[in-house]
Amino acid sequence: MGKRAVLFVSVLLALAMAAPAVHAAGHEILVGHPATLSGSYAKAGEQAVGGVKAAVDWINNTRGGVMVGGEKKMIAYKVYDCESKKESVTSLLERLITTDKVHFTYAPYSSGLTLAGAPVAEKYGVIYMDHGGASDNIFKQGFEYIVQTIGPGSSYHAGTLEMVRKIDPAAKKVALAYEDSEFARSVMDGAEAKAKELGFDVVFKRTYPAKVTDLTPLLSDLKAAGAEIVIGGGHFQDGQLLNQQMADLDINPKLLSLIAAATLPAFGEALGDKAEGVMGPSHWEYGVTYSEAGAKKLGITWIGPSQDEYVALFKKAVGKDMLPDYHAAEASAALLSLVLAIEKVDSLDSDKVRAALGDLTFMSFYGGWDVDDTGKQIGHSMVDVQWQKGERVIIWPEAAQTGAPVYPKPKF
Amino acid sequence: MLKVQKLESGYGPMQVLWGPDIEVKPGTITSLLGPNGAGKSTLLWTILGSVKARSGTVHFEGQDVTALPPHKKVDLGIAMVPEGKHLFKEMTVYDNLIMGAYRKEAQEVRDENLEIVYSMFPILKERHAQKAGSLSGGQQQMVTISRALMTRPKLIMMDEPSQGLAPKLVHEIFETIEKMKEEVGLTILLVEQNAAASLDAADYVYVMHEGSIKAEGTPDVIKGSDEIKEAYLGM
Amino acid sequence: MLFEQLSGNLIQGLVLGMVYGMATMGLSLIFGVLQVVNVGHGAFIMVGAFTALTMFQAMGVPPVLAIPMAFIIGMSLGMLFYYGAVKPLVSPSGIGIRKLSARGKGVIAGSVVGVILLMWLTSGFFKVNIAIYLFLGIVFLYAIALYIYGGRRQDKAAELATLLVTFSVGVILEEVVKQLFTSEARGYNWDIGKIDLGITVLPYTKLLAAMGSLAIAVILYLWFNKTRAGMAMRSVVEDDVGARVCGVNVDWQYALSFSLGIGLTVTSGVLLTMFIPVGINPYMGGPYTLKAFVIAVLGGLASPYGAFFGGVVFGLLENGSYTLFANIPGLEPFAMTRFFSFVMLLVILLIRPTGLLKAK
Amino acid sequence: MMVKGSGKYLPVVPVLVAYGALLGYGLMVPGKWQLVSQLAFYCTLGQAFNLFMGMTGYVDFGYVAFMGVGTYGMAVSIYNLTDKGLGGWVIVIGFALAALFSVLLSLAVGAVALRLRGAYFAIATIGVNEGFRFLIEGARIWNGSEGMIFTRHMKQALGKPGAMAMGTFWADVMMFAVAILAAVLTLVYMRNKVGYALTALREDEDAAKVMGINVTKYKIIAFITSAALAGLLGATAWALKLQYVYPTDVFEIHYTVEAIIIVLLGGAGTLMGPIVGGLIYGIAKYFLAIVLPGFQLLIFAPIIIAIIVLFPEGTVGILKKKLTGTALQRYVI
Amino acid sequence: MPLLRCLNVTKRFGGLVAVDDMTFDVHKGEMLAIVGPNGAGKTTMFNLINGVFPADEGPIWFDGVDVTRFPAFKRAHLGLGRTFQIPRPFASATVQENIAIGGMFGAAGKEISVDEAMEMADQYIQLIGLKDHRDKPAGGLTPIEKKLVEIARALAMKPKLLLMDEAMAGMNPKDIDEMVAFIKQIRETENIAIVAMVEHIMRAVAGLAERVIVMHQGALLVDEPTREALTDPRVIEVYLGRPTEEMNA
Repeated sequence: MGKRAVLFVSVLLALAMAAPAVHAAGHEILVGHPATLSGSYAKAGEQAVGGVKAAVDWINNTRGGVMVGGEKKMIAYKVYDCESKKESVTSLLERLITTDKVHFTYAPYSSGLTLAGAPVAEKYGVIYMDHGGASDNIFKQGFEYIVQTIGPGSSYHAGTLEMVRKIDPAAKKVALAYEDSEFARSVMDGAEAKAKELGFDVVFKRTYPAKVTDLTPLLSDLKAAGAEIVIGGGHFQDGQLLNQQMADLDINPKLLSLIAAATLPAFGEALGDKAEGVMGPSHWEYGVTYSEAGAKKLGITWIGPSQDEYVALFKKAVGKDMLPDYHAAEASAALLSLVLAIEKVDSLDSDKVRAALGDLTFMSFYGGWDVDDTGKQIGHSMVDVQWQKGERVIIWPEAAQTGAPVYPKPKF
Repeated sequence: MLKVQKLESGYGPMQVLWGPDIEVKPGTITSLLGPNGAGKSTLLWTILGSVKARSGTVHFEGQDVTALPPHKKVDLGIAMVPEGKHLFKEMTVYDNLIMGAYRKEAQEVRDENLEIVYSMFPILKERHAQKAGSLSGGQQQMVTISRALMTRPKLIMMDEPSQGLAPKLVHEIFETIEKMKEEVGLTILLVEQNAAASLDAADYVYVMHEGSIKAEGTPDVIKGSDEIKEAYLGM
Repeated sequence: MLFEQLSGNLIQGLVLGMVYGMATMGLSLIFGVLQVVNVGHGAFIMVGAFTALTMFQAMGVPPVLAIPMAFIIGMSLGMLFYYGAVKPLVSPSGIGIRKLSARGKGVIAGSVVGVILLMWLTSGFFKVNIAIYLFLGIVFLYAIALYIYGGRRQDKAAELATLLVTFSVGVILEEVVKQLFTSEARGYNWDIGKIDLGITVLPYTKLLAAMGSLAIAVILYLWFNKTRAGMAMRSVVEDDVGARVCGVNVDWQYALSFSLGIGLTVTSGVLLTMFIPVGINPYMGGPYTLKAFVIAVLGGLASPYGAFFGGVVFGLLENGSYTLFANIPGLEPFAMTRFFSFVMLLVILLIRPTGLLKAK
Repeated sequence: MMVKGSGKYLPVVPVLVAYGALLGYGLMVPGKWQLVSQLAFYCTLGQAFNLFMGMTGYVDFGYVAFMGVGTYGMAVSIYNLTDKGLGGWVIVIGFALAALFSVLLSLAVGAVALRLRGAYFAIATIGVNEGFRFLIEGARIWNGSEGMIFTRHMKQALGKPGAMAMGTFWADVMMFAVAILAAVLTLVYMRNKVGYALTALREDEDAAKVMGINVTKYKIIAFITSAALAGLLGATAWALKLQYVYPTDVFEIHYTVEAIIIVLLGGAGTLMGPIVGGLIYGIAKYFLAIVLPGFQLLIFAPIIIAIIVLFPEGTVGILKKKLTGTALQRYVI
Repeated sequence: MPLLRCLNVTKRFGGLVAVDDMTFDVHKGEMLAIVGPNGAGKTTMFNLINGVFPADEGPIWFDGVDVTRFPAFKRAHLGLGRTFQIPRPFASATVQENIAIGGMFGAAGKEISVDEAMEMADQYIQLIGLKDHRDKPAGGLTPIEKKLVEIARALAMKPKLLLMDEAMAGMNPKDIDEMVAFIKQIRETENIAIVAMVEHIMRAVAGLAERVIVMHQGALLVDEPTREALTDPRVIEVYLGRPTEEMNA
């Protein structure tokens, strides 16, 4: 033992010293988050944490805090890393609630991890903001404290199909190629139903497994089906792959729309001109035209920074020149909803705030926000984005358009 | 030529060599006898540097080479014929021999050496394109010896070259060893369990037991001593 | 129709299979020489992918020309990790200097703690995350400890230890690359046209990747069989004692073969991005590791060229079986091809663990 | 004879003390229960894994597959049988299915993979785990990739407070039971012929055969026991506690790696090792998650390499050496 | 019926015939030596008898049962014990446990509990004189101690026939004499047949065996009582590699 133990102990000491002193919270509203900063969902976690930090910054420094009990309280945000592992979610969430005494909590990214923490949040009766669990099933389980900001999966491609129907009434053949995951499947089933409703023929419907590295056989099959409209996707990587390999195989449908991938800035960077004309549905996009003025016109409450302010705040929060995507926007909007609800009931009590959230409807840079009794998001509508000359242009719904759709899309 | 002094080595916690002293004079056959497990092989491997010496020295041609790794020793001209052949079975006979001439110095005289080896063992020339693993036991032993010769050695250490061979072949191998001394002018350090044969071939004999030298002398002295034969050689 | 589909898929499978095969050669080489299964294999492919990406984006270097760079990076990483993590587990000689005086050890330990303290205190000044300092500190500390104690050779648990160590090496690479490049999935766009074969379409980049893979496999084969250095390595695989008495520096050959294996793997990362130039992110390696295991077993696990042919067979079977499963209703053909390949793995391990090619 | 018989099982004392202390800590200190549960999860994982890997020396890299099918066993029962008016019995059936599924899978895997040794065995078992996941997704077994979410069913079966208490308390208690079961089984094996046979075959499989040991039989016994425990762990820690299952979530190879790390940290083949390893691993991970969010893997990976290279015997292995010849020797194995 | 009967037993490895058409018997309580130079096929023969791998040809009968296709552990249950040339004790287990493992799984294994096996092990520890090492891991012993542990482990199996692979290799004459005496004593007390494999230690052969089988290049060369075998010219030639007269010179 002896010397080796000395070395070992010094590592531990170094570790221990690295721990920053935890300062006691004063008159603050504490929000806790067992985020997915590493592991499988590290990318979404990084965005979400940046989003929350940006919103905290705006609320504390621009808005001047939250008015509760006659006092302007600041929001303090506490984030831990659950490493995208379910065991860590429960213990970290409980620590946030009991040791750090946070008032409200965030769920980690993904439906699975959101579910993992739900029993703990329910047990302590603390609000649990769902910013990345899109599964409809979460809200069929009778949880009382989960409040969703991300929209449910089933309506993702509804707008896309409506748009095609309107521009090209003759289009008939639709192909569906989605990732094999609960979320993507609910999108696919929603799209299939919508397509049938609008009179399309679904000529191809297949999934591919997560973390796929080559889609060629599936795409050859798809090519043979001769579809005019191709919609699909799942996550970021496979979306890029799908687009790239369709180009490789010279598959040229009139429209290609991919969930999750095509709306992110890195998509265009990665694919260059192959992304031209590719579109995707999104919860939020840089360039959407939600504004305070617009909200006033509709008579809806408005809160939060303008879009440009938001992007600046986000960049400051992550300390990198990185654009926020919808993962960030959702996380920010969730915090804004909390602020409104707290002020409405003038309390930090989760039950009261939860009731207020149920009645709340508002608009922010993220768009509309409204939840039903189960906590499911119903007030947020999607936008469709298309890559045009290396820029993302919002082409649908018409009311939110920043540019006209290019249809059919240019060939690869 | 080779001088080993107070060499100690072993494997892990187990010490095998307890300070044997031996000396090999140029142009002679020195034989190392002793029962199984006496530490003879370990001594050879320690001389080569494959087993690290814990203390003691190895001098080769007056130079202290104790700490040199095996490939440096081969450079200096120490070759080894390991026990159990250790051929490259999936390679051809030719490739095996070429591998013997791996070191730079040996490469320069590769073709000459190859001629010598082929003249010594014509059968190898015949079978040069055959996989070494497909040869008979005696032929494999020839390849092993030839491979060692290809390193262009000054000293060749042989560990049980006659092991597992038929008597006729054993005879041949010993003839070859003597030829190597006489015709090629090599110095040979020989480890054998076949005490009778190696006593006949050797110029000088060391008897090893439990990691140290128990007796030494010319073959006649050793042969003459029933005590030694009885005690260490099991004869 | 069905036939066209199948033949189109098989052509694609052949091309892809060559790249897969090349991407497995490093794994097989390392197993062949050291009996170490490199569980961090995919992470090294990822490093290669980032090499190609960075060189293309920052300097406009076409990926083909990034191959030498990737190979050099791979060799260096291989050396680093071999001496830092693998050698203490597999080599009888270890690397430590055990005879340091107690005072010497104390001075080293003290200075290490001092350096870490200094790092910690200055982290605010340099605005570097404390975690990165901590990481560097641990690595530094470990290097010192290894230098002094040399690790312990583990006979019984060596296999387990090497699995875990190579896995951890992969994790380190992933996390370091994440710090440097974020976890964003990236890609580059290198378009040099494509050829339409009627039944399927092949971009020249894919063909180039396949040809590059084939060329590397051939070079490796020639190197192993026709050059002195290659034969030295082969001799170590065949019989390390024999190699030693021929004057081959066996310890160095171990280091060299590990590093060559990693070099090949990193290089294959470049070729894979030529095949699929998108989705490049720190965690992209995982699926390739699993595929490489299957391919390596197909080829006989310990044989690099076996691995190359294994890759081709794998590509053909995976793409070919898609057409088969697509015609069975109720199945998701894509997932079934994966299932199929793992079933194949088991069957081969059971009936012919030496691989498909070797006749026993 | 009495004295001897009782002395044999003395090492169970530190095990019970350790788990008792952990349980007590969770019950006494408010707000630490989930941490305790997480730690107990790692200990149990290590313990169950050690029973096979530590005792036989075979590295089952696809071990997590058994936890996966165990989770599915419980999930299938709750998801499908709740409507049948069985009440709380669905959980009993779930445990039975969990054990059954994992035992069946282990029999199938064992028949193939246990003929292989070394790296071949490790790779074959990885293949089993991945292959099984793709089979579930590809053939759409058990809802395929959509998995099952069954909080609602649990509430129906146990009542709302019951389901909640199950998720946040009782599942953890059951996990402790699995942990203790695993430890006791390990000890019983160690003290009986099974354990000696496993030690023999771990050290030298050929010599063991010559000693009259039917190595295949004992390997399979250890394999099945270990798999069944994994199944039960999946059923409690994943199915009952979290109340959902996705194939990608449960057939996740990182859990095998965690199991290996835990066993090695503690000391392979020892009784206390997995507990010590699980605690060290769990606590370290918990604090890294809090102190350095986003960097834990970067910090953890080199530490693991350092430990494996510099301390291969693991904590308990070192402790055992230190205690040899002292009165405590009997307690630590 | 003899205790062991090998009829035309043959084993090939690839092209190499390792054991070539061996036929011999071993009787109850007999003391037999198999000698021959290294590589003569003795170890392979042992492996065939106790089932480390199966024979290609020829039945092997043991104690009235055809065991040719039996796996090693079943043969052990029938009463075949074995020691190895390089001792292979279970390194991490203690000396006592090592020997007890023999008792637990050997011929009498079914009736013996772990505790009984441990008690039995103590007797054998007494016998081999390693009392001080009883609770030490066997991996840390000296080679000779390991060898003794291995013999005790094999004896604890209660074999009817014990195959000893080079029990005396690497020992000095004094140790050899002690070992010979020890083996003789075992045979008396345990009443078992012993087949000892000896490479070149004539001293041991002469002191130990009643009958000698000489193997050469995989085949049986001589099967004779010890005295005749040791003076057989064929044996001397194979064995010492030189004709007799030279030896005597």
